[in-house]
Amino acid sequence: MSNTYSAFSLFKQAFRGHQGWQPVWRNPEPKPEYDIIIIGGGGHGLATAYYLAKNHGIKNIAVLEKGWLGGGNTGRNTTVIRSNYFYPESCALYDLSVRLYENLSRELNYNVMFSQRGMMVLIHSEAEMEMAVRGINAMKLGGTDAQLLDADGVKKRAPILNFRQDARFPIHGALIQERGGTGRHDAVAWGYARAADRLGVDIIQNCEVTGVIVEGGRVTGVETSLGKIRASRFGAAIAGHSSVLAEMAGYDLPIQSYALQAFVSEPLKPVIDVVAFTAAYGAYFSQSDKGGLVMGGGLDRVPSYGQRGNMPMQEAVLSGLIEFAPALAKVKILRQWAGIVDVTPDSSPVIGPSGIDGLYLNCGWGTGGFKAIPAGGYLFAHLLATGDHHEISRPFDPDRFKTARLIDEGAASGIAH
Amino acid sequence: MRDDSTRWAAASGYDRPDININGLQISVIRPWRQTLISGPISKSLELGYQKRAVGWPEIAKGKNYAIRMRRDRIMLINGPAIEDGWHKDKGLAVSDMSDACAVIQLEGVLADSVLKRGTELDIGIPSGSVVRVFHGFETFIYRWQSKDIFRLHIQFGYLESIWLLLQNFSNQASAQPCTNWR
Amino acid sequence: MQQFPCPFCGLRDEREFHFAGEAGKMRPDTSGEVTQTDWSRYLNSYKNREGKASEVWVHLPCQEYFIMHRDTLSMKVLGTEQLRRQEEI
Amino acid sequence: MSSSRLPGYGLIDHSKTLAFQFDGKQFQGHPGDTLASALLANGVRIIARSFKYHRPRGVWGAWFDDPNAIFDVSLNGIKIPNCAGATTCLRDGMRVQSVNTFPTAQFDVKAILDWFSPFLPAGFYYKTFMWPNWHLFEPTIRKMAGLGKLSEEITENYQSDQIHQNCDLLVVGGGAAGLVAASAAAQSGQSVLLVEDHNIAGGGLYRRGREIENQPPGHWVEQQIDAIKSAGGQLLLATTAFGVYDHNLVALAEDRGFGRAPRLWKIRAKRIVMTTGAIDRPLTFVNNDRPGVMSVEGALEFLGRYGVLAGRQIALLSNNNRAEPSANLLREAGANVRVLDATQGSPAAIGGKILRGIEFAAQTIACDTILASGGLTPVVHLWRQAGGKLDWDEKISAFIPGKPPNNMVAAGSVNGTFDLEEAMAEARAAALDLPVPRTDSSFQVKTLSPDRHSTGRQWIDFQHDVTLKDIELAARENYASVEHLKRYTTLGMASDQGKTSNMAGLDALASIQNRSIPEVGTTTFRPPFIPVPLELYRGAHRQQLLHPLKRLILEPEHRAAGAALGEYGGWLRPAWYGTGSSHEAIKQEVLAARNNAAIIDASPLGKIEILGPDAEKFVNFVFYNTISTLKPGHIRYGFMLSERGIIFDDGVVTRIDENRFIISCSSSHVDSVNRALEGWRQDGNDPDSVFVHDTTQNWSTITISGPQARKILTVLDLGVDLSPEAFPHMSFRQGNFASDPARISRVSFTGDLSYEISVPLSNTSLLWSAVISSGKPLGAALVGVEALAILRAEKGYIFVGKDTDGETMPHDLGLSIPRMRKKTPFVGDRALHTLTANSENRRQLVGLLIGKDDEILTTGAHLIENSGTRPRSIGYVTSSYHSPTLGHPIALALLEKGTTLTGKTVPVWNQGETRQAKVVSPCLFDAEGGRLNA
Repeated sequence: MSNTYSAFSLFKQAFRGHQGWQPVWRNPEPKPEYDIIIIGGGGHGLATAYYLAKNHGIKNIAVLEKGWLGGGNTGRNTTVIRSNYFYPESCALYDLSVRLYENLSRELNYNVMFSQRGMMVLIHSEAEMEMAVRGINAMKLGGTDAQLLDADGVKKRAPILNFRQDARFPIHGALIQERGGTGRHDAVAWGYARAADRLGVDIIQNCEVTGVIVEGGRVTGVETSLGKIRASRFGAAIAGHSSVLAEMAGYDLPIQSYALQAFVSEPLKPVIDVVAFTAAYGAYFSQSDKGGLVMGGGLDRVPSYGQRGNMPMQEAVLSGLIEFAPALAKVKILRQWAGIVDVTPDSSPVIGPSGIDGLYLNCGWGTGGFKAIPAGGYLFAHLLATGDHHEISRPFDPDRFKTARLIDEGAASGIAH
Repeated sequence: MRDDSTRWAAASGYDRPDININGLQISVIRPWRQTLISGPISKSLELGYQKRAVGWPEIAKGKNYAIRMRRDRIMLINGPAIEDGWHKDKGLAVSDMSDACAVIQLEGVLADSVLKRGTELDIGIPSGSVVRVFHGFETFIYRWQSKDIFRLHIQFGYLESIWLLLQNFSNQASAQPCTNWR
Repeated sequence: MQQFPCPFCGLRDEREFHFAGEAGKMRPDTSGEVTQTDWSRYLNSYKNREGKASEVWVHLPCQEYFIMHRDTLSMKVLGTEQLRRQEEI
Repeated sequence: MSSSRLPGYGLIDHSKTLAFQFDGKQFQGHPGDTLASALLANGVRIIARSFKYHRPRGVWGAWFDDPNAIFDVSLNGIKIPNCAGATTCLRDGMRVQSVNTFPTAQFDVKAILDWFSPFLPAGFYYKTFMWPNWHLFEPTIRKMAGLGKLSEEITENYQSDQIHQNCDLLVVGGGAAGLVAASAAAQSGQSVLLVEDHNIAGGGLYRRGREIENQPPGHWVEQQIDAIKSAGGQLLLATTAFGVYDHNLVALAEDRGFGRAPRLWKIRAKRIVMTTGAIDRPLTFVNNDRPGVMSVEGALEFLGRYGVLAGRQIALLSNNNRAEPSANLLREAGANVRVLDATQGSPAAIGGKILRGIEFAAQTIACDTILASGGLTPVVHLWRQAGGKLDWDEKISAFIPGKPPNNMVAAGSVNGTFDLEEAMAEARAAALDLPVPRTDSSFQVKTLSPDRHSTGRQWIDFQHDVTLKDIELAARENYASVEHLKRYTTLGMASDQGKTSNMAGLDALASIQNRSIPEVGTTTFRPPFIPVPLELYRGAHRQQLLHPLKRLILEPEHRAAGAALGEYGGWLRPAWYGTGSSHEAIKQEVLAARNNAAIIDASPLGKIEILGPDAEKFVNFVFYNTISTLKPGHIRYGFMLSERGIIFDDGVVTRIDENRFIISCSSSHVDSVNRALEGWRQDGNDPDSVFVHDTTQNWSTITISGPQARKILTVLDLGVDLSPEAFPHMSFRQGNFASDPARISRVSFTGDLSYEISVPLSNTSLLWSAVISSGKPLGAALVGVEALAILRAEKGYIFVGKDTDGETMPHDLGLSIPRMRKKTPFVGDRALHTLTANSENRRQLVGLLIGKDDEILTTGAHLIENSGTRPRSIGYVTSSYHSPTLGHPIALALLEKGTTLTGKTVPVWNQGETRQAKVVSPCLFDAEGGRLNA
């Protein structure tokens, strides 16, 4: 029913005043029952539905979204895609994601604008250099790409950065993952939604889950703002609001919610052609195709569900960013926003059973959910379809908190003495 | 290996000229003793021969006085010599901290405006204690002798940095009011 | 920039405070046997309430640990409680 | 030339001229002009090009609602990109350049893109550029996109100022309502701050041109200001409230002039009165983007404030009853104005770069200017940011403030109250916290939806080239939510942040979907209300004040001794001494330390005192090691763990007496250890029986280590018996130095006989010179942190965080006795017995040896196992040096099952290169401890 996208179809439609474009997705009424219901119409939920239909042949699926699809963290991040992780488990997970992203536009027939411009992690001291070498080796052994740049190499890639000797943190070099970069966040949600819809998935917007129906220790349905809907399996992919569902259904989660802020500047002619991240200054930025600088940093200090963000972190991130790239001082901010991210004790995601039969979880992505959308969907679909982990998602099962086999990417980087 | 000695201006320690700008005077002062006492406040005050430990915006008076640090802690400024350690009879813990903090005095009508650049300080918001984060530094800030003399204590290690900050703030404060201000 | 009320110092800039965990969580008594589940729950489980929440905070400059009730969505502070008994001021 | 200056009009100073350049041409303006008003006064109509199609653009609005006039401006060598022309004040000598044009806005070669616009509808890029991949097309597209050019030069002294202020009442907006509110509040005794974004208060008064309370606006405004000030109120001009944050914090940006960074005011107000006014809403009609089409209110503002008449032959197209009074004002100024009721026909602008007329109700009307108004849109941005609700006012067809957020009230035009008397009555009530009277407005609007059957293009977002057809396309493709619409078409994401386009866009979507505007809803209003430079947020958080370092009291002495300084754990410390090669200097320091003695400034070491009757129990609980058996005068090395059992800090505990301990934690962990200790003290202990005093900065510590250490100390005459029997390793004595107390700990981080002498800061300099004069004859050397790192590595001593990671537990370092035997609870105890803690595959600390003359191993190289299809990491090198003492390379590593591999060879892998190393004990120096205990 839907058009195939190409330069040719765009050309053809131009002569028809673009009257012939079909809806990218339907607005179906919810059926009383599905095989699988995905709660959450963000990137992870939509990707899960897509892979369930495509890889596992399950078509009787609904995605329930309380607002507009892609309106949560999928549409509120800084669009960075990378797999520069330390632990082999993480490398495997995020590299699967990068590989899926590499072919995603063609697979979905929707341009998600994955731009592999490189992801650069700056090194500002000898101590950081040692940790970077540890990281590069871990990445290479873990099967992903990484290279070390010296200060001159960094200067070639990003002359806008602060190479002055009086910089608070001088630049020694960088770790760069060339396959990393950015994507168009909304397009990822829309592309998956369109592709899933074409495979028969019901995407139901403005449908808020208000209750979980548990019968005989098993989740059999959900109460929603559009009525009761049943299914034999449920997958929850609701990021920062995971704990709200957990309270409804009655299971524990190792999650705390925080606002993560981002900023975009007025559009500028090209300034930087790589994603530049610096831990010392606590900030990173890249430039969007429209020309705006997309900037971010750490979590707000106060746990919250307020999708606003607050000044202390703005001051911390932006003052670090200017010291990192002083020419940016005069650049103006156009918008600032925040997403609510779900942070686990080890900063690694949770994929696995909820503890209540029939309900599975995909959450805990913290600050890094966008880059993991294809892998998160792919692996979660596997779990929902088969009831078993894909080998890549096994280490991310919530049972790791009991066995204490954490995948602590935050602590892996250690602390300088 | 990187040598940062030229990237950081040589430290001046206590030996530095005052900041004097538009009637604002900022100087380092050297009380001869600062004593930290933890435990029941009435006992602590008794030990230091003080009636009260000031909070915000109270005004500390005289050469020797006490400032309130927290629910169960005061600091005596120029108090009597008291033996370090646990005072069993009174249930008090005592540590001499005479050298731990540098003390900076800010005087003049602009002093309030300098302080407001580093913290949300207002006489309308009283506080039981004088401890306060000032532009990221943990400090004690209180009024002394009059309503526009302020004292600020800071860990000695941060004296260089906070001085740089106060210079910066003094320049900003004395540049005000600008034409937009009516 | 929020303002939180330290039970001793009064209203202060949020940057003077540090979130120290959810209220009501007890450390299991490790002088006896503690199951893996109980220990894991102690370390890892959060209510993470959207809306009214009770949390332990510390006012960094005065190091007072206290319980703060607040709304995690509206950011309204609903009240504080001292962790320790009332005492002469 | 259609727009022109009118002598005698406006608030500008006609007597002085200012010269400026636009796109290479010279022009003149007057003080009080903005770039937009000056260009209009010079009859310049085309001042920009649109983002996508490079259509010519003229000035649309006179203030922050203008989406078109965006310039790169330079003055006196300072270049600022993307300055909003309607809000940037003109200065003499400014060079103004249109953005994203080549060569000029007037003649832009990329205008040819407009011919391809049929192929470039909203979101066209989602449908193409997929093969072979996006990154191939991206560079071309990125060069085409973007507006201003950022100069890479760093502007020195471009520094924002930041200040806090508290007040009872903040009034946002200095129009008539704001002035009245501020003066009423000030007179009632409230502390008041009124903030106004123009540099002259009065708001919309100047554009209505009439008297207020029988006075000219300027007089009346001055009177109000006097009243406010004499009642103790304050007024901030040229300052915009751009953000409302939690707990009534309002952020203001004070414009301090071109080239100077603004000042950030963080205002904490008990109450806030919003008198933010209203802006004109554009009309959607064919070719409404043509230069010469302006907002009615904009034209009146240019007239009243800047003395610029927008045109001579004006068609005023409007759907409301303000049209005639507005037209009269323009007529008085000499324009020929024809008022057209926009609801009575489908208008279309005629002309290209030059506007020639308007087609309306089947007739063609010649004009050089079209002024358009689709009603007034209250400026509710800050209200929404604060969490206030909006109500739809059908009568004026606009959103007005509804249920208020905490402590906020709206008055005047922002409420839809456009009549002056009523607005001022509202303001007075709002100021005094009385119920705000609401009256029926005389303002009348006829509802008007875009004509979807017209054939020409109708612009919704002027800067981003979003047309009605684009919105129709988005709706057709089911990007039906208002957020999808915004993101798909980029509507409202231009640099005016949708101030102009938002309502027109909602209106268009509503009419396409056959819904009402309130049903469609609004997008979120976010800070900043106007674009503000990043610098605004920075203030003094710059250079050395960004993560400032702590400085040693001995720094002058270290510098005098030729120290190289480095950043270690938040302190600036001597890295090594001497000016030659660092490598050689460090080697000599190590050798001197081993052969004679090292003198080290170890002042940053933590000194946290635990006092009280429960101190013993407390320290025993927070330490992994058993401390309860420690006798006064003795010292024990130990770990503090996290509750996950991970090593958080290592250090020594000294028991001074029954009720007093000193924890000497790592220098970088003092604050975190102190906080953790306070946490445990207040949670689960009697807080009256144990106290934590961080005395770190009261004391300096000088370490004297090496075979000659005792002799050096003897000379210092500290009043302590130094004989090994009287003062053995791991013991503590209190002595005297310069008649003040001195604390002497016999502990070692080098593996040699060592003493740490701590004295109050004020005695440090004296002690330092005494130690040097007694040490120098004995061959002692000043030793920096780098040599110390080697000394401790030779001995196999760790740095927490370098030689341990986020998984390391004490038993991984071979210290497993408390884990097995300690009976009383301690922090992290249970975590040492999980499946993972009990695993046989844990990474353990080992030493590594390679050939005597080999290059040292790279720190960060991994140890690997070549069993599977590809090498697997089984650990990594954490420290690696050439040992001057041993004359060969040494390394420490964390290695899976490391202790079972002692004597074996493991491959060491670094970025593709493999070497071999032998696993040995981490301790390679004086394993028996003879030197330590000497």
